[in-house]
Order: sequence, then structure tokens, then C-alpha cells
Amino acid sequence: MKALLQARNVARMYKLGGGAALRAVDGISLNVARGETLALVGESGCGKSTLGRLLMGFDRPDSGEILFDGQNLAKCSAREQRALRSQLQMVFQDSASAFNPRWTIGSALAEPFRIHGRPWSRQSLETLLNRVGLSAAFFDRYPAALSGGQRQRLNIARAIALSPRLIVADEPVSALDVSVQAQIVNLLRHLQAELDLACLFISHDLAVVRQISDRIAVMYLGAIVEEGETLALLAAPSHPYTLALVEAVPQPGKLLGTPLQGDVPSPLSPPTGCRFHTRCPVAQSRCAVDRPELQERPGLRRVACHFPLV
Amino acid sequence: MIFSATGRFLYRRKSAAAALGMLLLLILCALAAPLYAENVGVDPMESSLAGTVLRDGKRVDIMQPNDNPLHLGLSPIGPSWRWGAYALGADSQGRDIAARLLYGARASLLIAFSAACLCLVMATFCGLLAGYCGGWIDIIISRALDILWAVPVYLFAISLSVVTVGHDLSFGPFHVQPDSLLLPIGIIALIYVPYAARPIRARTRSLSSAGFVLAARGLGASSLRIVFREILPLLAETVLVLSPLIMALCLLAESALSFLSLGVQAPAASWGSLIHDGEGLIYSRPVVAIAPGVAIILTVLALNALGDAAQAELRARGRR
Amino acid sequence: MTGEALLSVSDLRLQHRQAGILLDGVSLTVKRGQILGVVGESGSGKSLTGLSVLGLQPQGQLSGTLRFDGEDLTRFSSRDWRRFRGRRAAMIFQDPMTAFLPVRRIGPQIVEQIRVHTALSHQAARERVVSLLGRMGVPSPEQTAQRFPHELSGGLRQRAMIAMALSCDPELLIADEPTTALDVTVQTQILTLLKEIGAREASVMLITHDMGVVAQSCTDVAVLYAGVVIETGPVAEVLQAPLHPYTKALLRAIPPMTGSRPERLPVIDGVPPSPDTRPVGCVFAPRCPQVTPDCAIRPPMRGEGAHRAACVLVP
Amino acid sequence: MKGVASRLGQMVLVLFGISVLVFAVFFATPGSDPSVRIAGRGASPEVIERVRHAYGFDRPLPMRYLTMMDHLFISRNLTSYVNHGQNVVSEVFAAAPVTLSLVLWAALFWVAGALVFGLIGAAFQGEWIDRLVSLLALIGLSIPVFWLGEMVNLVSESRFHDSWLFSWVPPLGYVPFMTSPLGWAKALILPAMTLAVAFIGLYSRVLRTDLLTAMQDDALRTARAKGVGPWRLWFCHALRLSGLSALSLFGLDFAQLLGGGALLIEVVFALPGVGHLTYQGLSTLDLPLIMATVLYAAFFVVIANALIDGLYRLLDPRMGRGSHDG
Repeated sequence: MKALLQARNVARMYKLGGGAALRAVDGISLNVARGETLALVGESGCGKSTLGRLLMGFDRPDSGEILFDGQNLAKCSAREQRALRSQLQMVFQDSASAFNPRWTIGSALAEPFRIHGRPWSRQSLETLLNRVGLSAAFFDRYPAALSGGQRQRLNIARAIALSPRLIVADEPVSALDVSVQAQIVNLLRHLQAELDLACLFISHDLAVVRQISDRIAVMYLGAIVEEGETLALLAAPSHPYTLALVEAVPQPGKLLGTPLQGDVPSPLSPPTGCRFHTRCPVAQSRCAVDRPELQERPGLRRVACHFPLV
Repeated sequence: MIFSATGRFLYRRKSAAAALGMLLLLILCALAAPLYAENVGVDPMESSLAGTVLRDGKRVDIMQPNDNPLHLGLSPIGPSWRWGAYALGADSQGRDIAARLLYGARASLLIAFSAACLCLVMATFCGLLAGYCGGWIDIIISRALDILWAVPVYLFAISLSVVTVGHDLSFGPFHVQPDSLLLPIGIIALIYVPYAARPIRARTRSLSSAGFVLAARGLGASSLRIVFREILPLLAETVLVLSPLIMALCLLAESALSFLSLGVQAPAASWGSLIHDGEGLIYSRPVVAIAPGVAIILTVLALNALGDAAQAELRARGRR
Repeated sequence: MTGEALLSVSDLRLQHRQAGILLDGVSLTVKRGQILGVVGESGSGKSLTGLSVLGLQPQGQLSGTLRFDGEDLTRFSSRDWRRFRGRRAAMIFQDPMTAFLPVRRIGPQIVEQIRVHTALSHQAARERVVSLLGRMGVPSPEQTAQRFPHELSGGLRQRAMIAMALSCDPELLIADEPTTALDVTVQTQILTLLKEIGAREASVMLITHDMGVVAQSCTDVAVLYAGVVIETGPVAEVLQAPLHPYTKALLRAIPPMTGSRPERLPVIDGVPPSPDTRPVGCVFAPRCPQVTPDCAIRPPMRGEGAHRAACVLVP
Repeated sequence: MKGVASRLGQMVLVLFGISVLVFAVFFATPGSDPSVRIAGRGASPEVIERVRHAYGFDRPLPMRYLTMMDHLFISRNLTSYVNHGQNVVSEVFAAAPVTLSLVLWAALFWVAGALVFGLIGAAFQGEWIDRLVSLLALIGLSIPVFWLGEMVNLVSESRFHDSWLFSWVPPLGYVPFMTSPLGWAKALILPAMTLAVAFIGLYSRVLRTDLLTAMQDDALRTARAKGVGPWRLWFCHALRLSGLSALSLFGLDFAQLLGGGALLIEVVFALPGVGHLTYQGLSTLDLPLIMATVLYAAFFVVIANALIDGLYRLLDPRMGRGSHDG
């Protein structure tokens, strides 16, 4: 399986006032194969959105390289990057601000074609609308007329307009109600199968991720702590943090588990050794000094833990 | 689209309609200045200390012996309720106040309008550049504006005027007449650039971090395309809403400069210079100073009301 | 004490001049010692119901009855309300960052509430704040009281918020989406805390959009749809055997965490009615897969015992 | 500490920028030659040349800038071009107390007026009293201050001077505090009120808007849910939350007035303050005097900016956590 998108040791640090530095992404490597969905999971501040921005080329990494179809995104010129955009699209969480309020839905959908000088017609755009489950009657209306779920559909329509090969979706369903969320998840899965679309799905919601992804990478404080095939990983997590996340998902018919202690430490001053040792229920003295590397485990699993659970 | 939107705006906000009506009336009056001067037969620029005027059927001197025993010498003729020459009386040079008021409106409104336009163009340029580019360009522009801002506005305007107004100036191949209106226009525009650039920069910043700008970048749009297609049309609303308020400020600044004889040069008139003329007659013929003051207040009030209504409209639109 | 009705809301309606009908017949009861989950999607009026109990709903026409421990809240004067809020019923909000005044330290903000309602001295109030924060599981409560809201993590802020709400020993705690702005691991901590509070200190009305949260931390549940309570009952019964088609569909739409992965998640077609165009009959009828001609008339709550639903299909 | 140092550095930089700017305006405006101006209209080329040499205008610009700064700040013996032998720096320091008194009085009126009007407007939002206050504020904002001064003079010194209302008004001019505190107050009350009118208009509007925004804030909803009464709600919560932006505005305006922004009022009411001094310098083209007053003004603005910034950090703890934008 050839990787469509490949990140190698990507790191990004933000300098703040007073000499403080925020290591948002701290040496991450991952692959997304053609047509595959990789989910990036973690709590707020774990760097998953920063990684998404880096992979989209909105921001450049301090070190490491990002290869899209063999081309290094971090090195290519702005012009080359713009040309690559037709292959690589993004869906945002906040669908309300993702559209210029003064443009009609039709012109918003035509914009990608205009930018890349591709031919389009009103009819083709209406077909596109129908494809994401929106009525063609919306063509001349403004985005404000749509509900949240409809806007997210429009967002997806714009993203697939140029038939890209990869979509980076940053929390695309977190702002939606459960019933609408299910609709969007179904739509994304359907389109992916139809278009042979790879997807990097960034989310904090494990239940949604389980439904949509082939593989999961769990992030904690800027680094991947565990990565593996979705169902296997969720059924039997190896990293104590993954286990805590799985147990914390509120589901009908499940009792409230014992919560993890404390909060996520500030990324401005991350703990030494294993980043998770301050909250880890099975931590030992070694964890406070020695930072575990991400290691291959049987069953296509990678884990960064000295004392993996399984 | 624009016309119907303006129409709806005026319909919804009666105060804006009233203010706009008032402004149009003022502009009409200013345009009609020569009409009035010819009709009643006065020259607003020539002094006529020995002239006479027909009043209540009798021909009387424009400069009359003083009716106040405390003041010595001659004092100009006062206002009268009848239509005709010198309806508002005369100034110390024996010129018709009403005619000068109308001619003054031309200068004042022209300067305020041109200065506001120039100021907004410059401010939009600075604000857009600083807000969109960010980084060191933003730091340099913002610091430069801070420096301009640190000098009290009127003091700055006055300093510039002292150096330039009333002198023959040459900027390379360009030669500016000493009494050219370009000088006050340029000066007033310049001093309010920081004032206008700040909100424009802030708006640009918030627009350039908005989701749809990021989305356009994600689609592969170039910076120029983003600025001209995504940001400028929305920024234009902010600038448009700001324009009546800036124009009001410019009008006040112009009147202040002319009041200090640093704006419009005699014998030409503006409302500010008329108040200056009236200063000497303030205790004997207060109308000379009151009339232009009232004109300024009405204009500025209308402009401010218009700006307020536009701002409220923009806020309401943002909520919808 | 348990079992006696503390708050009973019946047929609460709220009509806003511009927005239209926001609440259209909300009836629910919070008994002492109960944790009632009020669950619904955005726009269903769940937060408004919570705000109405404290008289903080937006201006509009309010009708129906609100009884708290036998007192009629609809007859309260603004003075009565001031004595009621924070003293007998307190509220915590979704985002503890914005809910605190950002420019004052945590401690004094809680002290303010205590001193508004009790005659405690400044010193005594401060001591009480520290002990409250400690009880809420805040590490080093004395230092935390001296911090500004933005200096605390989200979880600690919410704990401080709960401490403030409980500072005058209220009988009812209304929690409006208290964990939505928090991370999942912290969410579990806060839910555990709320559960303890419900068991020991006060009745809790937990407003949320998440059925999972209700399942894990509530004793009873009221399901809201488009400003109407459509199903109420003990959590176990409602989740095991939902009566109303909406509740059923809502539960099915949650992606499962165990077992096989469905090809498609079941969805509810259509969108909830907007406040200005509401169906005359059952509010869910336009989207209901089991709609009958009887649905043209708004069904009353039906069912046996505590588990009831507003649906014609219920025997 | 690092923040303070960088702040100081910025202040020095801004001051330097201003001094260069002012210097450039007077001595390097393209097409305008200071020696021609000093020599007067129609002077012969020889006279102009003599003036140029006598005033040192033939030396290179950076040298002249350094010399002037030396005279202004280090040896502090910059003398007037017009009235030779008169020390400009000491003249500015002599005028400063007058301006300071005037502006302090004005600030008193305008803060009180803005608070009253702003609170009334916000508390009675949409009612007739709010509309009335808004209209008054708008009118106050629209009156040219020098004209208002003239009108006040007209009413208080001439037309109604003999009525009970204005009989106490002293003739135009300034009375030092040390001479007679009562006379000092009497001389300043009307000019200060005149000066305050526009600011009351501006600030009451700003405060009203900010208060109404604050009342919509989540924190205020919490306060209501706590059972806080209306007085506490307005004064301890809403005002605390919304007063900050008005405060930073206040600092800037106060400093601008102190630095000569009150020039028009000082001229109209014949108060010998810094603004009046500048005006004199302007009418006689006394460049060193103008240079000194403008720099003095800028100095105040910069200092006030720094003070307000510090106060802001003190009152709003969210500031000062690094330069994290957002």
C-alpha cells in the first residue's frame, strides 16, 4: 500500500512572549494511504488541529517533512502549493464562518473552479449540490439561509468539487446535533467509497471516529501515543491514555468509569519523561525520566509506552 | 442591489433619512450660492465699507454708528427678517453674511468631503496592508501610526498648516498655490489617518482569520485574490460606515484651522473663517459668529447621525 | 425527604416577540434527591427551561406554572427572585471561562454570593469558600481562591463554578451543559462530582444534549423536542424501552462503541420545526416514521407509572 | 521586568520618532524653506541668505536636529527666534500649570457627566430618556469647541453677565492657585465645562454601548443567577467589565489635552497655557517654541499611554500573559 500523505518527524513550535515556547507538534510521523481514513484523536491542546494545518500547508513545520504524493509540501513554493490544493482539501468545524456571507451558494461553489481555471456550469454545480443531499433550489440563496447540518453538507460539496484525493476534516461534526451528526457521517462515508477519497479525520469523539475511520492515531501533548486499526484499538487499547479515553466516552448502557486524575498539563511546560505519567494509573518511576518511543507492536499497532496494557 | 439596500436602510432608520435629507439640503444651498449672490446683488468677497443697502424701503449705510454707547466707532448693519441683501447683516468688512455663509459652505463641505475621502483611502491602504500581512509590516505601520497619534491632532494640523499654508510650495514638478484648498485637504486627511486606520486594521485582521478566508486559501486562492474578492468587499462596509464620522471630524478640523486663519485664506470664506471674522464683533453683532456655528453644528450632527445609523445597521446585519 | 417534589413545572410556555414560540408545553418534576436529565437537541428549549426556573428567561410572554417547594414562582417579585436565586436554586453554565467575571479573582466572586445571601462576615465567608473548594476536589484550595479565572484549567474552573453554586446550600442545582466545553477525561470527573452532589447535597437538573451523559449520571430523564417535553421517566426504563419514536431515533443515531459497525447510522430525516412555523398537532409528526391521522391533535402525556410519553402510540 | 524594559524602549522609540517627525515638518518640508519664512515675504535673496546663515539653516539636517535636541533636552537653553534671549524650555514649564489646572477641571466634569449620562442611557435603554440623552450627546459631539467658547463668553461676559446666574464670572484670564484658590476655580469652571461638553458626548456614548454589551455577557448572567441586586449588578459587574475600554480612551484624550489639545479653548478664554504658547509661536513663526511645545505634548501622550497600559494590565489580569494574540 503506497502512502498518499506521509509525515516524517514533523515538529512545530510557537514562540510566545516572555521566552515561553509552545511545542504544539513534537515529532510526529504518520501515513495516510489512498482511499484510507485515518482518525486523529485527542483532547484540546494535544496539537491535532495544528497538525491538520501543517498537513494542509497552512503553516510550515520547523523540522521534518510532509510528502503529498511524493512532493514535499514544506519545501515547495507558494505557487506549487496552490496547484496542489486541488488534490488536497479541507472541511472545517465551524461551517457558519466557512462561507463568505455576501456570496451566494452558487458562487461559493464555483470559486474552486474559477481559482483553478477549470470549466464549470450551473448544471454541474447543481449536480454537486444534489450529491451532498442539498436541493438545487439553494443555488441562488445565501449561506445564512442554511441550517448547521446543511452548511456542513455545502462545506463538503465545496471540498469535493475539484475531485481531490485527500480531505482533511477538522472536527467536522462536533458542532452538530446527534441526529444531524449521523447524517454527515453517513454522507462522508458514502462519498469516500464513491470517490476513492482518503481522509484525515480530526476529532475528539471516539464514537464518531469508530464509525468512520480505518485507523486511529491517539495524540497527547503534541505526540502520538498509540496508533492502530480502529476496531482492534478501541476494543483492546494498549496505552493507558487510550484506555482512559475509551472509558470516558459516555454511552447508554455503560456505567460511569473511574475518571483520570487532574487536567491535561499545560503544553507550555510539559512533564518530563512520558508526557502522560502525571495522570497515568500504572505509571512507575521510570516513566518520569525516560520518554518512551513509539514502537511497533503485533497487529499493525504502534504504542509509546514502557508498560503497554496488552 | 445596492440601491434597494440603501432604500431599505433609509426606510428602516428614519434618523438616517432625516440626516441625509439635511445634508442634501445643505449641499443644494452651497450649490445655489452664486444664485443668491446675483439675485440680491452682493459680492461676497469684496469689502464694501462705504456701501449702502435698501432696508424697509429706506437706503441705509452698511457701516452704522454704534448703537451701544460703550463701543466706539462703526459697527456693521444687523440682521433683518426680510428677504434681500444683508438679510443676516454684514461683517466688519461690510460683506453680506448670508452670501459668505453660502460660499463658505462650498469650501467647508468640499474640504471635509475630499479630506475624508483621501483619509479613508490612505487609511484603508495602511490598515489593509498591516492587517492582512501582519508580522513586521504590521509592526512598522502600527508604530508609525502610533507616532502620528501621539501628537495632539489639532496641534499636528496646525503645525503642518503653519509650514505650508500661505506659502508658495513646490513639490518637484508640482507647484501649489499659497491659497490652494489642496493644502488643508491634505493636512486634515493626514491627521485622521491613524484614527480611521485602527478600526480598518482590526476589521481586516478579524476578516483574514475568518473561516472563509482560510477556506479560500485551502482552495488555492492567491493572496491578491483573497484580498480583492473576499476581504475588500466586506471591509468596504466598515469603511463606508466610518466615512460620515470621519467627514464630521474633518469638518470640525477644517473649521478649527480656518478659525485660526490657517485653513481657507481670506478673502475666500469657510464656516471656520466666518467665526473668526465674528470673533471681533461677538459682543456687538453676535449673529456673525452664531450663524456659521449653527451651520457647522447642523452639518456635523447630520453626519454623526448618519454614521450612527449606518453603524447600527451594520451591527444588526452582522447578527442576522 | 426523598421522593417529595421539589420543583414542578407544568405546561410552561414562552413566546418571544421576534423569535416566536420557544417553549410550548414543558412539564417536568424534580424530586428531592433526584438527578433529572433534561435532554434535547439545540433549539429544543432545554436551556430556556433551566433559565425560566430562575426567572432569567428572555423577555416574552410566559405562561404555565412553576412551583418550587410549594411556592408559586410565577408570582415572584424581583425582590423575591433575588432572594431565591443562588440561595434556594443555583445554576452553573456551559463555559466556565466566560461565566466568571474575568477581571476578579475566583475567591471574591464566591464570597460575593455568600455575602449577598447570608450575614456571614468577610473572614468567615472566605473560610467557607476555601472549604467548599476543597470539598469540590480542587487541589490547594487556598491558592486557587486567589487565582483569576483564566489562570485555571477548564476542569478546575467548572469545579469552582460548582463550588460557587453550592455556596449557599441550595436545594436545587441547575447545570446547563456543564461538561460540553470540557475534555472527555475531565467530563467524567465533573459528572462523578455532580453525581455525588445529587446523592448528598441537592437535587440536580442536568441539562445536556448527550444521551450518554444522561445514561451515566442521571436518575430520571425528560426528553425535549421543539419546546415540548415528549417523554419522561426513570433513566433505566427510558433508555431500555423508549416509548416515543423521537427518543428511539435519537438513541439509534448514537454511533455504537461496541459490537459491529453499521454500514449506515440510522438518521431522522428532516429538521426540527422553527419557532415561527410549528405544527398544530404532535410536534414530531412531520418527521415521524410512524405517523398516524391521530397525530394531528397534540397528544397528552400517556403511560403507566413514572415512565410516560406524549405519543398516540403509547397505550 | 523584561516587559517594563521593552515598554521603556518603545516609549523612547516613539518619542524619537515624534521629534524627527516634528523636526522634519518644520525644517524639511519639501518646497518650504524656513529662512524664507523667517525673512518674511518679499525679502531679497541676500537677506534670505543672511538669515539662513545666522540661524544655521545651511548646515546639514542631521547636525541641526542633534543641535536642537541638545538645546532642548540636555543644555535646556533653546532660545526663541523671535524674542532673543528668552528661554523656550522655561516658558513651557511656566505655562504647564495653567493647562494642567484646566484639563483636571475638565476631566472632573467629563468623567462625572459621562458616567451619569452613560448609566442613564444604558439603564433606560430604548425609552424616551435614553433617546433624549443620546440626542444631547450627539449634539455635544457636534459643536465646535471654539464656537461654544465664544458663545459661553457672549452669554456669561456680556449678555447675561448681570443676571444672578453669571454675575460671579470673572473677566477672561487665569488666576494662579497660589494667589487665590477661589479665583483659580472661578476662572477655570466655565472653560473646563466648555471643554468637557464634547467629551461628555463621546464618553457617554461609548460607556452606554459598552455597558449594554457587558449586560449581555455570560458573566453578568452568572451574577443574576447568583441573586445579585441591580445596583451591584450595574456598578460592581457591568461597569467593572466595560469601564476598561473607556479608561484607555480617557488616558489618551487626557494626555492629548494636556499636551496642547486644549489650544482652542485656551485661545478663546485667554488662558496662558501651553496651547496658548503654541498659538503665539505659530503666529510669530517661532519655530523653537513650537518645537518645544509639540515635543512636550508628545511626551505627555507617550507617558500617559504607558501609564494607562500599566493600569489596564492591573485591572484586567488577562493582559500581560505574553503576546498571545486573541
